[in-house]
Amino acid sequence: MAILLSGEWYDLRDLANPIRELIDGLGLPDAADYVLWSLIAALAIVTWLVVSVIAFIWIERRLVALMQNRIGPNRVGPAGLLQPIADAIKLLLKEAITTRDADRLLFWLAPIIVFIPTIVVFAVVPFGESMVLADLNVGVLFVIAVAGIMTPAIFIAGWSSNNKYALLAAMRTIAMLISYEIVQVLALLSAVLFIGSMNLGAFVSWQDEYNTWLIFIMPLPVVAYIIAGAVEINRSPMDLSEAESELAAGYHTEYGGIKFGFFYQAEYMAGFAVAATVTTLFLGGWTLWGLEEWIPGWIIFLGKLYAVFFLYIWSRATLPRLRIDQLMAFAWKFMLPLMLVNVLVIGAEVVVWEETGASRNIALPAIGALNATLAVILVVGWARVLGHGSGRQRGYRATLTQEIGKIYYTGAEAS
Amino acid sequence: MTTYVTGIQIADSIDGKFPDAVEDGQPEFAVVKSDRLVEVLTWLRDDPDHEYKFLSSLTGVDRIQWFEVAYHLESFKHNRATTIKVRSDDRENPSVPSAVPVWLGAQLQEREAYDLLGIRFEGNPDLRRIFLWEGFAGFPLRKDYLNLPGGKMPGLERFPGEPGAELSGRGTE
Amino acid sequence: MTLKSEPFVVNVGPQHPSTHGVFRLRLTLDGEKIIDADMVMGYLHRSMEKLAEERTYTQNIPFTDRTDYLAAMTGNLAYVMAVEKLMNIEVPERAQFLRTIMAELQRIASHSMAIGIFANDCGAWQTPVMHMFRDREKILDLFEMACGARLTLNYMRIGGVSRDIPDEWMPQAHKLLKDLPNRFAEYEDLLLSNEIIIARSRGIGVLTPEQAIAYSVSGPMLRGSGVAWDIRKADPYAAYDKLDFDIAVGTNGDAYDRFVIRLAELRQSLRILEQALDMMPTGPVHERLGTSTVQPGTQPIAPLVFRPPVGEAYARIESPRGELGYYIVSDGGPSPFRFHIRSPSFINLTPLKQMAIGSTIADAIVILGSVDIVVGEVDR
Amino acid sequence: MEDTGAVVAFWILAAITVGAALGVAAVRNLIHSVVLLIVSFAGVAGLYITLSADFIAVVQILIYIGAIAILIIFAIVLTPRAGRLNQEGFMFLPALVLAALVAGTMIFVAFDTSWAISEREGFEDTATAIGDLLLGKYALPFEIASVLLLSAIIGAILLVRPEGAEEGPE
Repeated sequence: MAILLSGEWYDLRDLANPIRELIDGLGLPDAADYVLWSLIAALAIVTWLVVSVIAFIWIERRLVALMQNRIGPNRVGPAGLLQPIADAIKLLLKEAITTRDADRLLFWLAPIIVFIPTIVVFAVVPFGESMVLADLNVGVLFVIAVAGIMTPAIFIAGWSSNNKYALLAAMRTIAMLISYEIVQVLALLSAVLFIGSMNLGAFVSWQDEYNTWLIFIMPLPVVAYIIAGAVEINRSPMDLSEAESELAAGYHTEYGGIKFGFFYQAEYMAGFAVAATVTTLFLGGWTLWGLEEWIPGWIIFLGKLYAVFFLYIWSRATLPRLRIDQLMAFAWKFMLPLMLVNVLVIGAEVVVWEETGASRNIALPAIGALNATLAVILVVGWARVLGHGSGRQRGYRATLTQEIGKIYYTGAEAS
Repeated sequence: MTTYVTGIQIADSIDGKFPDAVEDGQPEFAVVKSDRLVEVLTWLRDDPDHEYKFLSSLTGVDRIQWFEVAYHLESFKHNRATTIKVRSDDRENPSVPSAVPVWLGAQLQEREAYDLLGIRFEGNPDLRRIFLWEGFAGFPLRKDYLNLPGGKMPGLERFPGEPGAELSGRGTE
Repeated sequence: MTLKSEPFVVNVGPQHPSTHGVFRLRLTLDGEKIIDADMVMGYLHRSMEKLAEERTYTQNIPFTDRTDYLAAMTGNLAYVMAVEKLMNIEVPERAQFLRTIMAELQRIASHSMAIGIFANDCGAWQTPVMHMFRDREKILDLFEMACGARLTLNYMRIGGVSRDIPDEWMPQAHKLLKDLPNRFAEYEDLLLSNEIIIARSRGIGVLTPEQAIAYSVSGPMLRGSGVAWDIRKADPYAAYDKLDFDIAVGTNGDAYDRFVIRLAELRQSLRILEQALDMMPTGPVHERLGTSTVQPGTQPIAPLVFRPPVGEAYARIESPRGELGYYIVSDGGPSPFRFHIRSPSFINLTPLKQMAIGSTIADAIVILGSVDIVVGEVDR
Repeated sequence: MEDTGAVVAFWILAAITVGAALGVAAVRNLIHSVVLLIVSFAGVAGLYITLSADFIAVVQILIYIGAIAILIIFAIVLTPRAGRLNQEGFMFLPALVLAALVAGTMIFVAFDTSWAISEREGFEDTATAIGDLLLGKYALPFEIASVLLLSAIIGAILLVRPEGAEEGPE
C-alpha cells in the first residue's frame, strides 16, 4: 500500500518498479514472490503481444490499403477498428477441419509449437530499464536459438497436412531458414564482438553509454539481419514458404479456423520479435539520447519496434517475390561472404581500438565511417564480382517500329 | 493491307505444283484432297512465293453431308491470307490428316475440333478431348447431336418475330 | 554419384490464385524443376459455339462479351466485323472511329490488368493490380457513359455501334487522356527496371520467332519474340489506317519482353486515342440495314433477324491478347450455321508445355502470367 | 541439488528426455520419431539449465533442434525408400542386444565412477569461460575439429557434385 501513497505509482517511466514494490509489500516468501513476479511479467508480455497483433492487423491492412489506392477495412466499428476482432471471432467460430489424410497429432501440434518460440523470445528483451523477464547472459544466442524452433514447427505443419503445396513450402522453408540462420548469426556475431557481451541489456547500456546506436557503427549487419529476419517471418520479397501466387498458401494451405489463426498470429509475433531484436541490438533499445528520462522507456522501445516492423509492411506492399534459387544464391553467394568479411573487419577494429586506446570521440566516428564506406564498397564490389549490374539486370523498353513482318529477335537471353 | 488470296487463285497455284490434289476452288476457299493435304500444306508453308508460315485458325465444320476442316493461313512475308479446306465424307468417323507436322500451333486447335466435332486427326500426337471430359457422350457441335422434337435440327429453323416463324419448330409445340 | 529423385505431380488449379480463373496445370516436378506439364481446361466451357447456332446474328453479340470478359469491346468488334464482311456492309465513318476509340480504351484497360496481374504472379502483393485498377476504373466509367455497362458491354452492332456517345463523354475522355501519360510514366519507372521483376522474368519462357510463328501465337507473345506483326497495321480495320502508331516488339522472346511490350502498347494506344478523338467525324453511327425489321415504329437500330447470303467469312482483329478471329459460315438462315471463335488466349497456350519444361514451378506461374490468358476465352 | 525446485525440475526433465528418447525408438512413424527426438533434445537443454550452463543449453537448442533435427528431417524426406514408416526390420534383435550392452556399460560406469562435486559456485559467464578455454588450453583440439569439419564439407560437396561439372558454374 505504501507505493500507492508514495506518489510514485503514477511514474510510468518504469512499470516494473511499482509492480515489484507492490509485490514486495505483500510480504510473501521469496520463492512465491519470484514466481508471482515472473507470472505477472509473462502475462504482461503476452497481453501486449496479443493487443499489438490485433492492432497491427488493422494497421497493416489500412496502411497497405493506403499504398494500394484502397480504403481498407472500414465497415466494422469506427473506421473499421473492430475488424480484427471480427476476424478473430470468425476464426474462432469456424470449424477446425482436419483433412482426412493428415497426420492428426502433428497437424494439431504444429500451430502450437510454432506459437511458443515467438512468445518465449520476448523473455530476454528489455522493454525498459530493468523491464526484462529473464536477464540472460547469452540473450543474443537465446533469441537465435528459440527462433530456430520455428523451422521444425513449420516443417511439421507442412508435412502433416499431406498436401503437396504444403510439403513443397515446408521444404522451401527449411532450406531457406537454415541458410539465413547462418547469415543471421554472423550478423549478430559482429555486434557481439564489438560490444563484448551477449546480454541484450548490455547492448542497450553500451549504446546509452557511448551515446550512439550500433546501426551507425556497423550498417551492414543491420541490413543483413533485417533481410534475414524477413525470411524468418515470411515477409515479401522472401515469403516463399507461403508464396501465394505459386503455392496457394504454402505450409498452412490446409489449415483453417483457429489453427490458421495461430499461424497468422505467430507470424506477426515473430515479426515483432525480429523488430524487437533489431531495436535492442542496433537501435539503442529503450534509450533515446536522454529522452528516456522524460518519456517512459517502454514507449520509446515500442515506437522503435513498430517503426522497424513498418519496414516489413512496406516491403510487403511494394516488392515482388524472389525465386527460391535466387534467394538461396543471395544467402550463400552474397550475404555469407560479406558477413564473414564483416566479422573479420569488426574483430580487427576492436583489437586496434583496444591496442591504441583511442578516445571514444575519435574511435567511434572513425570506425563508423570506415564501416559505412566498407559496406558500400563490399556490396557494390561483390555484386560486380558476381556479375550483377552488367546490363542483364537493367530494364529496357520495347523497340518501336512501323515495318510489319520484320524480325527483331536477337536472342541475347537464350541460354 | 493484307491481300486475301481467293480460293480460285490458290487452287490454281496448287494445281500447278500438285496436279489432281485440288478438289474444288471457290471464291472463299480451295478444297484440297485429304490424302495430299500434308504435302500441299508443307509446300504452301515453305514455298518462297507463298510462305504461309502462320496458321491463323483451324476449325471444323459439320456440313451435314460432309465434314470439313478449314485452315486460315497467313504469310507475314507477303502479307497475304488464304483459306484451305479439306473434306471428310465419313459421317460416323470423319478423319483427316493432322497438320501438326506442318504447324505446331495446330495441336490444341485439332484437339478442340476433335472434342467438339469428332473429327479424327490422323497423326496428332496427343489427340484427347480438351474441353469436355473423356467419356463424354457424342460430339456437341455436330448438327445431329441433339435433335429438336419433330426431327428439326438446331440452327436450321426460323425464329419468332421473323416472317414465317409460325412454320418453324420454335414456338409451336 | 547422382541423386535420384521421384517425380512429383502437382495440380496447379483449378482453384489456385494464379491460374487466372478455373484453369488447371498438371505439373510433374523433379524437386522444384518441371519435367512435364499438361493443361487441363474446360472448367468454364459454356459451349458458345453451339449456343450461337441457335440464336440470331444480333442475339450472338452478347456472347462475344463473355468470351474475353476483360476485353469485351474487341470481342464485339471482331464478331460484328465478321458479319459485316459476310453481308458486305459499309460502316459509317463515325462508327468506325467510335469502334477504334473503344477498342483502344479497352486495350489500355486490358493491358493494365495484364501488367498488374503479371506483377502479382511475380509475387507482388496486389499493389500493382490495385494501381492499374485506377485507370481501368476510369475507362470503365467511360464505357458506362457510352453504353450503360461496365464489363459486358454489348456496344457494337452489325453495321455500326448501338448508340452515339453522349455530350459529356468527350470532355471526360480528354481529361483521362491528360492523366494517363503520368500514370504510364509511373508504371514504367516502378516496374520496367524493378530488379526483382527482371530477375524473375528475364530469360524465362523463351520463344524464338520461328517457334512463335510455328506455334501460332499472336499478339504480345508474337511481338515479344521479335516478330513485328500487328493486325492493326498489317490489315487495318475500323479507322486504324488513318492513324499513326508504332508496333512494339521485343528482342529476346522471354516473359519480360511480353511484359515490356504491354507497357509500350499502353503508350501507343494513347497515341491512337489522341489522334482518333481529334479526327472524329460527325454523322450517323449506324448503317441502316435493308433487311426486315421486327417492330415497326421503333428506331431501327439493329434488326433482330436478318439473313446474310450463303457463304462464309473470317474476320480477325488485334485484340489485347492477340489475333481474335471470328469464322462464320452462313447457310442463308437467320442464325449462323457455324460460329467459330479463334481465341488468342487458347492458342497462345499451345507452347506453354514447351516453355514450362525445364523451369521451376515459380517460373511456370510467371510464364502463365506472361501469356495473359482469360479463361472465359480459353474455354469459351 | 539442495534446492527442491531444481530437484523437481531435474526429475521432470529427465522423465521427458528419457521418455521421448524411448519414443524415438518405439514410434512407427519416422517423422513422429524426429519430433520426439526434438523433445528429447529440448529436455537435455533443460537439464543443462538446471546445471546453470546457460550457454551450453542455448547452443543445444540452436544446434541440435535447429540444425541436427532439420538434417534428419531432410534425410528422411530426401530418401525415397524411407517412406513414412519406421518398421521392424531383421536388425531388430541385434539392435536390441547392442542397445542393452551400451546401456549396461553406461549404467556401470555411472555407478562405478566416484563423481567429484565441483567446489566452485558455477560460472558467472559461461560463454566467456568456454571461449577462453577453447582458444587457450584446448586450442589444438578445437583447430583439429575445425579442419575435420572443413574436410567433411569439402567431401560432401565433391560427392554430390553432378558429373561433368568441371566446366563453369552451370
